[in-house]
Amino acid sequence: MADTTRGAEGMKVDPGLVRQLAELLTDSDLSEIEVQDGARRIVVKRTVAAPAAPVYAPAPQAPAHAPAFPAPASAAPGDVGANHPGAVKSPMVGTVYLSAEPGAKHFVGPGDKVSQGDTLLIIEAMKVMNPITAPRSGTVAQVLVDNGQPVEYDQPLVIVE
Amino acid sequence: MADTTRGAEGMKVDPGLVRQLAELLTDSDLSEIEVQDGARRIVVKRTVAAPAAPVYAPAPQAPAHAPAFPAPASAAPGDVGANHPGAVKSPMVGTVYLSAEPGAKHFVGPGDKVSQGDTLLIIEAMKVMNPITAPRSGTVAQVLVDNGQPVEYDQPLVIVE
Amino acid sequence: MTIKKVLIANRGEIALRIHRACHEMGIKTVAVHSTADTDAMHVRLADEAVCIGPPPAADSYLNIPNIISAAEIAHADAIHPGYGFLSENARFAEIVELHNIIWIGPKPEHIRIMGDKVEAKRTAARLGLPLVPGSDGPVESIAEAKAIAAETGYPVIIKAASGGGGRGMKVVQTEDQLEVLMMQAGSEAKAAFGDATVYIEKYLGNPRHIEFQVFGDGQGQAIHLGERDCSLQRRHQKVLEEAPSPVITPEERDRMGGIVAKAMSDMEYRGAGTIEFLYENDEFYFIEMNTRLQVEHPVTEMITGMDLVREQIRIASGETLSCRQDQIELRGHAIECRINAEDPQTFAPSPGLVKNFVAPGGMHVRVDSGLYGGYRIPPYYDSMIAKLIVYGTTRERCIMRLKRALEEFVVEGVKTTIPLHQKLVKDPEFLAGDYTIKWLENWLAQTDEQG
Amino acid sequence: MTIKKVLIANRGEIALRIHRACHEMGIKTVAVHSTADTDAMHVRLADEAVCIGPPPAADSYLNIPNIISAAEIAHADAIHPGYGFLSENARFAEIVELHNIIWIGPKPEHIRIMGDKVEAKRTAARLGLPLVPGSDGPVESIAEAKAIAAETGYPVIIKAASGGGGRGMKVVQTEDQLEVLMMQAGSEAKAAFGDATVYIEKYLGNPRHIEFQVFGDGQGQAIHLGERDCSLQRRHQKVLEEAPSPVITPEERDRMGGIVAKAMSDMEYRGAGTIEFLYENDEFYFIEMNTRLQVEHPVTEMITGMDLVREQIRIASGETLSCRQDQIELRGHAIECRINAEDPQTFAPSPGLVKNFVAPGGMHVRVDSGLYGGYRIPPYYDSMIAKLIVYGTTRERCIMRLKRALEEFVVEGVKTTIPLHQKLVKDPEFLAGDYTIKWLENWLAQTDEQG
Repeated sequence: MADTTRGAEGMKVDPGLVRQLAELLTDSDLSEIEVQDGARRIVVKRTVAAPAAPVYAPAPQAPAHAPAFPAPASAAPGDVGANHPGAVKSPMVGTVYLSAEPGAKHFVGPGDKVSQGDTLLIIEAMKVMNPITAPRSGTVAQVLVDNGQPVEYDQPLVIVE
Repeated sequence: MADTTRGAEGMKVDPGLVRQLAELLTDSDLSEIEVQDGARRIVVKRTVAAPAAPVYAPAPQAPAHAPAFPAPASAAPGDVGANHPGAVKSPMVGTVYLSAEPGAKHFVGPGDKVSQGDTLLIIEAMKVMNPITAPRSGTVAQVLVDNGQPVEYDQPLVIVE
Repeated sequence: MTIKKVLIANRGEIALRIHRACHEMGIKTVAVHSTADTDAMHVRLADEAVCIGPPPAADSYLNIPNIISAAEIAHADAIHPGYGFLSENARFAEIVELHNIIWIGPKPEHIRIMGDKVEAKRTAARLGLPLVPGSDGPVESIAEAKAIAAETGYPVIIKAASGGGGRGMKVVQTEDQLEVLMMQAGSEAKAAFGDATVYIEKYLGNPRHIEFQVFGDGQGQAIHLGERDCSLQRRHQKVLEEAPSPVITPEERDRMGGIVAKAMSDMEYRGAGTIEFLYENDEFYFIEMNTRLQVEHPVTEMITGMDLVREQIRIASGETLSCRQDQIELRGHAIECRINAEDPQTFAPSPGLVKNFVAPGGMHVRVDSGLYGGYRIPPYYDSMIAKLIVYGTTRERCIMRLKRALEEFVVEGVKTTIPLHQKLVKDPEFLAGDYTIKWLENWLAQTDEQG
Repeated sequence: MTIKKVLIANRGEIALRIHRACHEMGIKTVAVHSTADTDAMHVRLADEAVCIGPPPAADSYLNIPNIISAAEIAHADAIHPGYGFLSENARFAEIVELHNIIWIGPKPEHIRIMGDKVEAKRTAARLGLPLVPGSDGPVESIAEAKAIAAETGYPVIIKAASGGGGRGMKVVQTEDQLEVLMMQAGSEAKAAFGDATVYIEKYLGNPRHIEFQVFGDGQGQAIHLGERDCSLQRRHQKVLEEAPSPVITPEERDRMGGIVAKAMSDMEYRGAGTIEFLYENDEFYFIEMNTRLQVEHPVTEMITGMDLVREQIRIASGETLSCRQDQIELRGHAIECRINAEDPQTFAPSPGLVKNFVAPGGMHVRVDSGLYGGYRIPPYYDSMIAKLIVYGTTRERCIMRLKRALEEFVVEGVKTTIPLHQKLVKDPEFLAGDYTIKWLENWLAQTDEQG
């Protein structure tokens, strides 16, 4: 787009850039973007309307969700790890076992190098032991679940970086 | 578009650019865009109505409001004149008479000069004739109601400028 | 005479309630509203709407000329006043009728009689309703006082004839206190009101508030629809009502219901009315009659299946009552919670924007409310924003359903009394039905201390 | 055995319906949901929630291992399957019971029998339910065909034994057409399916869909709760249901109800079921039995006052039926409108963000829906988003109330079938109750032409 010098002829604004920023704003669900380059400055703002995003919230006295899983807060879905790009998530509902048998060494721990296909942990579902393997080679940054902990679908289990 | 030099002669604003930004604002569902180039600056803002203003709308099939008043559209409340600073509004619910008796000359018409306290029209309510008088001196710009028309509270009647 | 178009001279949930009954009868509606209520749900739903004034009720909902003019220009053939505002204004009822508009309410003279405390009691006595026993007038001597107190039984209360606000009032527990307290009351009355005259009544220390719903056709036919227990009150405002009362037996209901129905029949009462009693030690004591629909009428609708607003309109249009006393069968149990836009602890009003409104639904759950997401509750009027009415085959099941409905109820953006109701319906004494008109305020005080 | 915690193996309004019944019985709930339903109302209201899979139902709501695992880790002692999904999956019912979890549904063998068309008809016949009369098997000769047709009466329909989709089907109006049409049907069947075998049935040209609600305790006690008329269908999907049917007399109801209740008693059926009939010229013809709760169960709840989900849970926990046949009284009339997120003309699905949701309220209006303002209807599942159920003392009053409720109903942001219902309830033939299973599609076609 017209990228001209400041001069006697008027303001130099690049509407294409403004549009780009506007799209970015909407896509990213932000409410404001401000860019400045020397004397030039563009600000785009958006009012994030209540009903546009789900604004539902139960009344304060609605029964608090008793968590189905008496798990450490860090393992709650949607919590830390859920959006981590290295998160390995549970493909099923079941109970986690971190080692092959009670008392045995855990399959993996923080800092361990793993290769693609290595077992990270086991999820028991309907009496069947399902090995959960590393989707890629890397290093275990964090194990987000405890031994014996119930997990739901899509819950982050391990972070492999 | 007007592409003039900055100088002593006034503000140099490019209305085309403003329009472009305004359209962009609406298209992109933003609430504000600010662009600046040196000392020149354009801000376009929009009030995003959603939750701030009532967003309720009856289902398309909800019964259309049969207007209580079979009056010309121009006299509907909230329509033209409602926000006019010179609008004289109805202080009561009743029926408008534009002249002292049937067939007589109207109290006022467009272009008439009126003094504060002059009768503009009469509103009949519960068999009582209530003269509506000019709140200030000026010129009648428009009579917004017809003879015999029912009016509700706060409905604009006459514009005195 | 058939009613074709009703002007609803009210606002809020009751205006919507009336609109609904009208549309279910094929009757058109005219909403009248202040400038603050342009966005009200009933205004949007009504067939026509007329703005009648600025926000203050005195200039809009109480503005008789504007309401009458609105009825005339909209060609409404009847006016329903709802409750509050002009509903018990006998003069308004007369003006409506003078304009050849049907008044959906009792005969003006009955509104007038029941609006005058002295006249109301005299009429009630004449019609055979039990009053609070007492001196029926000034008490001159200690001897007379003793005789009266002996007859009504202790405790008694001595009240200043010119009094009010509790001054000059003395509760007498036993006869030996009577002389001293009567003299004190007289002196206090003299000091406060310049008049030492006192009278004596039986003292009701801890009664329930029990009211009977009645209907008359104006020509001598009358029925009762059982009682409502409205004892749960805060500062004389009802908070939660139920029908039937947990303490009234079918025999008591039939006996007292028979008395009130006969009274209405003798009076040739027309339309809906409520006869309010205090109830203590198995005895009823008339306090007043409301000559209008009550806020809590839906609990009676739930247990009788009768639409009371429809019945009002029916009678106003000159029809007979839709059923005889022996066709009325009370079934199950119903409770109404009044949901106010108030802080549930301090009761400070909380008007403003309702960001989200999720009303509970499902079987036997009824919500009467003009709220919707995006509505702004105006600060000018009553704080009641919704009524939650729940029915169950038994009181216990009704309460279980009420609990789950309260769990679901979401009003975002303003504070409401929903949390108060959520707490109340778990209280063991409430669950046992063991409460009086003093109970709720004590409970609130205790809850405050604990909280 | 007392049920303390129920896992709800479903979504949408029926999941919410089950949650409500549980909470009203003091039972905790576990919602299982796909990743697309995290924001669903019943998920938010349930005591616990477990995500069981990605959006496709095959991987979540039909994922038996994940559902069983969820029940185990949440320690649910019972599973309610709702309708659709796994509700009529006998294998799932067995797996649930194998895991010592209470199955809130019929005995698996009954689900299996009624899920097999041939077996279901055989069982129905054995239990004395009237079938569509016909050849009960292949017809070999013209002479045999004529004999059968003479017995059932004309018109008859010839169907290919291996057939489906209308091919090889011929309607025969009179005996003189029989030979030609039977040969044609045989050739078409041969060409289409490689098998010329045909059979003959009485042809029902324009029947109604009438179904009876039944309940059994699994030990030989069984009751019926009257019928529902579900004739208003589009592409075999019910659109509006009512109870009672406008055309069934009390005598017919008692007679047929008695037959179905006895059949359920003989079968030792357990829990809720629905026996569907076609109904033409005052005769019932069994089509199938649904061994689950139906979408339209609320209309039966409204006229009987019985909470059917509660009754299901009661029976599953080993209790008896809550009442005997002679204690069931049908009162008034109820209609259900299914509100779908669809274009009311084209029926194209319209998922997306619900910007505003205003459910109708007031007397005898029930809304079963998980919608709320700000909810996003996912595109993966059924388009039904709400059920509006209205009760009235008579059919006419029920319809008047339904009309006003539909006027109030606001769903902003997506298209819905509310306008279709608004139009439908004004149609003179609907008002007269004069419709069959073919009526709605004709009406839609006509409305389209006019529109």
